Amino acid sequence: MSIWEYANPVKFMRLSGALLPWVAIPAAAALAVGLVWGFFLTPDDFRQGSTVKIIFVHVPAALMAVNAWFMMLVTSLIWLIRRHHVSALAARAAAPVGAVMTLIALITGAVWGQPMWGTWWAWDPRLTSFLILFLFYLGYIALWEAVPDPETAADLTSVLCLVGSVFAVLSRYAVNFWNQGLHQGASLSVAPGERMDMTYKLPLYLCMVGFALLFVALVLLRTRTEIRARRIKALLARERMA
Amino acid sequence: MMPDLGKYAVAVLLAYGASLVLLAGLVWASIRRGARVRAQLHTIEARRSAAAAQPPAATDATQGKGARVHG
Amino acid sequence: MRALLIRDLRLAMRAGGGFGLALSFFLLVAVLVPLGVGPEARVLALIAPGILWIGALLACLLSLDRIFALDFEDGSLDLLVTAPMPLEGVVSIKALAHWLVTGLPLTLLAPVLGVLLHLPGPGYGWLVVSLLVGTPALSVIGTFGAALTVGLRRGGLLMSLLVLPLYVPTLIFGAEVVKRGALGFDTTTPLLLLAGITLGAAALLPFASAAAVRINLR
Amino acid sequence: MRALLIRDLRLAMRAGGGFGLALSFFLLVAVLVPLGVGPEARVLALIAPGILWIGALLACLLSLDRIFALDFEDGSLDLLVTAPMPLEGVVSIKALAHWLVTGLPLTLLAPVLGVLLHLPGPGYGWLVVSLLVGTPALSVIGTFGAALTVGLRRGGLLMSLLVLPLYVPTLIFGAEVVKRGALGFDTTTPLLLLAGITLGAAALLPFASAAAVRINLR
Amino acid sequence: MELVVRDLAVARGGVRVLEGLSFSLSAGRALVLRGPNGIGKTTLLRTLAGLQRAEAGEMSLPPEAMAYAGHADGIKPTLSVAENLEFWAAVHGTVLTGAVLGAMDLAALADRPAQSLSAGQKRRLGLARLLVSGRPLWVLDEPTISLDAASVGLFVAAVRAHLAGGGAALMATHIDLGLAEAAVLDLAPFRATGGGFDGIADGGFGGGFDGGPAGAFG
Amino acid sequence: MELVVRDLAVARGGVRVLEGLSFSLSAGRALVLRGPNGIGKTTLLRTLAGLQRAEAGEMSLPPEAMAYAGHADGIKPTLSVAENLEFWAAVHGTVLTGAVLGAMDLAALADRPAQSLSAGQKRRLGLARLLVSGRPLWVLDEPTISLDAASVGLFVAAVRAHLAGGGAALMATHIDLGLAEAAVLDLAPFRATGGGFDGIADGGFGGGFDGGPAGAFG
Ligand code: HEM
Ligand SMILES: Nc1ncnc2c1ncn2[C@@H]1O[C@H](COP(=O)(O)OP(=O)(O)OP(=O)(O)O)[C@@H](O)[C@H]1O
Ligand SMILES: Nc1ncnc2c1ncn2[C@@H]1O[C@H](COP(=O)(O)OP(=O)(O)OP(=O)(O)O)[C@@H](O)[C@H]1O
Ligand SMILES: [Mg+2]
Ligand SMILES: [Mg+2]
Repeated sequence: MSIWEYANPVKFMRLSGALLPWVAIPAAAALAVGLVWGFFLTPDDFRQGSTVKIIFVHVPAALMAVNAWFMMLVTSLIWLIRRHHVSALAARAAAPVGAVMTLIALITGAVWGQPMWGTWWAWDPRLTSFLILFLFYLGYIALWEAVPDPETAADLTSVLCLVGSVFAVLSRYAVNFWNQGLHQGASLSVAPGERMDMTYKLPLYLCMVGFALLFVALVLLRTRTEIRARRIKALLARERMA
Repeated sequence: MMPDLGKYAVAVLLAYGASLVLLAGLVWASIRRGARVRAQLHTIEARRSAAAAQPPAATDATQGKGARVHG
Repeated sequence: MRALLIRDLRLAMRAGGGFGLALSFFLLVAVLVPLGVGPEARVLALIAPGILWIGALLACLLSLDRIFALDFEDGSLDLLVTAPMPLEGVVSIKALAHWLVTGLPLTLLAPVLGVLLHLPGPGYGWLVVSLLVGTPALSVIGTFGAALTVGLRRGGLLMSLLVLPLYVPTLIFGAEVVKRGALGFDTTTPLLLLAGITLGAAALLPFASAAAVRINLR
Repeated sequence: MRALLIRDLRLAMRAGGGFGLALSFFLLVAVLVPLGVGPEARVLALIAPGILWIGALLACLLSLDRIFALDFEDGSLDLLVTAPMPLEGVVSIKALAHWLVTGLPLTLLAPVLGVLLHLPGPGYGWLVVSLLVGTPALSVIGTFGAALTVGLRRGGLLMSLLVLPLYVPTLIFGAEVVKRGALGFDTTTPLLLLAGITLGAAALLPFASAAAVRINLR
Repeated sequence: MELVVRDLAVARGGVRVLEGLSFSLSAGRALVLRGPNGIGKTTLLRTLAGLQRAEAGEMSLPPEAMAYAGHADGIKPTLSVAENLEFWAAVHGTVLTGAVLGAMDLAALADRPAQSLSAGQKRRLGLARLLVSGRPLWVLDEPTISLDAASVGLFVAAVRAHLAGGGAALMATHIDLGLAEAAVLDLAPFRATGGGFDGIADGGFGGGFDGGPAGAFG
Repeated sequence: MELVVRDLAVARGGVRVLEGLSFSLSAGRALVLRGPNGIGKTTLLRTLAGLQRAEAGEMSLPPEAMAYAGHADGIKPTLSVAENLEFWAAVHGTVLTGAVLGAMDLAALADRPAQSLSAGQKRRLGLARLLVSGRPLWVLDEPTISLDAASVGLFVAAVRAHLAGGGAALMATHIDLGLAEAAVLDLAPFRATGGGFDGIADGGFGGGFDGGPAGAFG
């Protein structure tokens, strides 16, 4: 028995239905504990004050924004190579989730930027590349919506996802040309050169796990919906032919 | 209860508020569309099994019309 | 293949001036910006490299839907797909034809518009070089976007949405060349990167475009 | 007439998000300009009013070909002309539908893009007001341009060329309102002129558009 | 309801194609136009529908009496069959009834988007529009294109019902409809002889460019 | 040159329309497909032409043997009749001869821009493309639409000559061509019964979206 068994919609529906509560409940728990911990129980940073609490939504959202695109890339490839419909539908289901994650990262970043950098928005490389990522999400979703035939739509969006990934990386590199930017590196440190304290790290990790589980739960739920919508389409079409 | 957020209260609350609203909206939209699509699927499947259970009357009425043109 | 190139160029001419229209749009953008932004030479000189590149990019973009849409609507695309030519070749030729009627004339017109926008002296040469190196990438990438949206009625705006993010690296490097050139700095790195994008896109994207066309005709 | 409005809005929705696409293009212009011009906040703040208005204008412009072209191609326009409605009413309704799917959402999105371009604080209110007053003129004038080019295959670029000069006064006054507003100056005069253009265009241009449609169908 | 045509001449692309045409059509009657490809059937019908101007002669019919159906069907691909018809019903102030759908055997297709119809199904949808228009005079250009034998039968039955209800129908077709009661008008005798453009009917432009003796323009 | 189709199933819009279709066509023979509107003639022909994928079954024919002519003719309105044909001749590596123009009675129209042709003249131009393609297997979808009796005669003569020269032809049509030697295949028995999408042929996708019992999808 291979993993591709679950590319069969019926088997996927059975498995995902059983799995969903086991993902959704831990997701809710981790998010609730992590966010409450982060918001209520962490001390203010000596330099950033209470704004440091934003990190508990900002960083997990930013991570999931990138990971969601990566997942779409993988599922698109699976669709193109092995033509498993569930894979294409999972990519379609993940896109709006990824877009919202990107939006959360952008908004929390903007809100954070106002007190820290004195501006809502700066054309910093990392911020800019996130904005471009958001545009890729919009284009990807719009293409899915615009193509009536599901199989054609799956093919086209997969090709777009592939080509788009390459260009997203190129853009990330291109914006670095301006300057190194205001934004922190990926060192998990709040202030440069200073390891992040455990008081922040633990709730942050918890939030990351929560966001990741939430992402999985939402993708499962939405994939199930997409599969059912496809079935509705197929049944209606068959009914008409009778 | 509420922690003292100091002079950055607005920023922090705004960030958490916006994130929670967006997340809740996404979850709500996903669940609602899921429920709707599921209900729609159930009505269609019920209709189909009803039609399959008693073929004579129901299907002839619908198929007869199609057959006239296409025949 | 040569026949296809000639036909596409001829069609572009006959359809009320293929050359003229992209050029005019470029001109209009260059005219609208001082109108919207205001006439101070200092400000305009500052933004001239970026605006000129954006103008060229938008002019390219607006003419993309000519690449496949007409051929799709009148059934020629079906026939081209079944013709004895590799579809990758067909899309490459179409990208080339597009560049010849938009990118190339835009490049030649750009220095004139540079004057309107008070581009500093040393920038002119670099403007032409960067456009000459970069606009082929715009045509090739645009052809990919046009291929993705070929079956959709009036996919124009959707295509813009798909294509513009893909144009970002080309735009940044292209404008960077002009900016650095205008200030007398070294332009080697962005110019090499720009050339790299053009070559890479021209080598690889036709396969993606051909695949998209095939999918869309199904 | 109401049926026509509802149909046009519905068609815009179904065609892969009528609202979304004009908005996305607007967003893209606001993103591309900093990418081309460079990231300095000071420069961007200076050009923000003009760029935002130009972006709105181009987003309007790109969606103009949806107004008549599809109806022409599939023969609906022939039928609408022979239907029991005054053609002036038909073109007005089509302009209204166009504004509802482009101008109005653009106006609502504009403040967000103002953030991206570092628009100074007091400018936001004026940006919304000026777009609200000015974008109807863009739709009405654009409808006229679309009517002029209705029979031409892919008249898109030609239409841009015809329409952009007509957009110039609207652009100048609109951007002026925002510029003055952003600096805290008095905006009455340009705002009144902008309103005048909108009212005049909405009152008179439908007759010209209807005439142009009739001529083009012959 | 009577259509009277007297000494009509029609032109396409500046060339007169038919002239000296006179006929009349009264309520309850049908007239089939016949003639080889290119003789000018489409041109004549478009002229009668008011979509282009007559070169010379007179035609009289009550206002808003005519429903025209040309080569293109005016179908919106993204709307469903019922939505397409409901729109035209609303425009003409009627309502879409099940009888109309039944008459063209569209009941089973009512909820399908029009883009998923086959060629013949689309044509049936186009013909159903005539029924919802509620207009007495049908002007049809090759109405049975793409229809199979059964659908042609439906169409003929619809025409018969229309005539019985006091309507009239004028159609151009190359096939034999089996509509025995229809009169037939062969257009061959009215083919323009090339003497056009110099008649007195050509208001104010007597002489024309192809009239007068050789050398008159020398 | 032989076309062999074995147990073919074709789908449109994700719905299987024909299945279990087997036939073969060898050089010198013609096969006419018959069936009511919407049975799937167009879908079948597009599948055979390689424009869409077969759902199941096999088809074999020599590579590059097929010339397809669908509902749309692939005519460029701004090119002349001769230029249109010369392009397709160049693509297929042949040349346009007077005999081809004569066979479809286009000699007098050779220098006219294609946009000024009548519906039937356009169709003749579309059919002449088959002659310049030089390909042995013609796949034609309702080839005689808009043609008058004389032109249908020309077409039948062209098919006869093609068969005599070792070619073959597969056509879908609703009318009687008077081509007595052609075999007729009625598609009605092959109408899909709705069992599609759950066969093993759908590579690795057993189960399908419309297969399985109610409730299989929770
Ligand atoms: C709107 C704009 C912003 C975007 C799109 C953005 C994006 C990101 C991304 C993608 C990460 C993940 C980095 C990684 O782990 O590799 C990140 C991390 C982070 N961001 Fe932002 N950011 C924005 C604004 C801000 C602002 C204004 C601040 C604070 C002043 C900030 C502070 C941080 C911190 C502290 C991290 C964690 C860095 C680490 O991993 O050590 N961000 N941001
Ligand atoms: N610009 C032009 N110059 C010269 N002749 C033209 C021009 N435009 C159209 N014509 C001719 O006018 C004639 C009338 O065309 P029309 O479409 O009315 O014919 P039709 O009777 O409808 O033919 P069909 O049966 O093929 O549809 C045709 O012979 C056409 O070639
Ligand atoms: N998206 C879809 N969903 C359901 N059915 C569809 C869809 N698209 C097409 N069909 C149906 O597929 C069938 C095949 O259409 P096709 O165009 O092949 O028919 P055809 O035999 O060529 O008919 P005609 O003689 O009218 O041209 C039609 O019944 C059509 O309604
Ligand atoms: Mg005609
Ligand atoms: Mg067909």
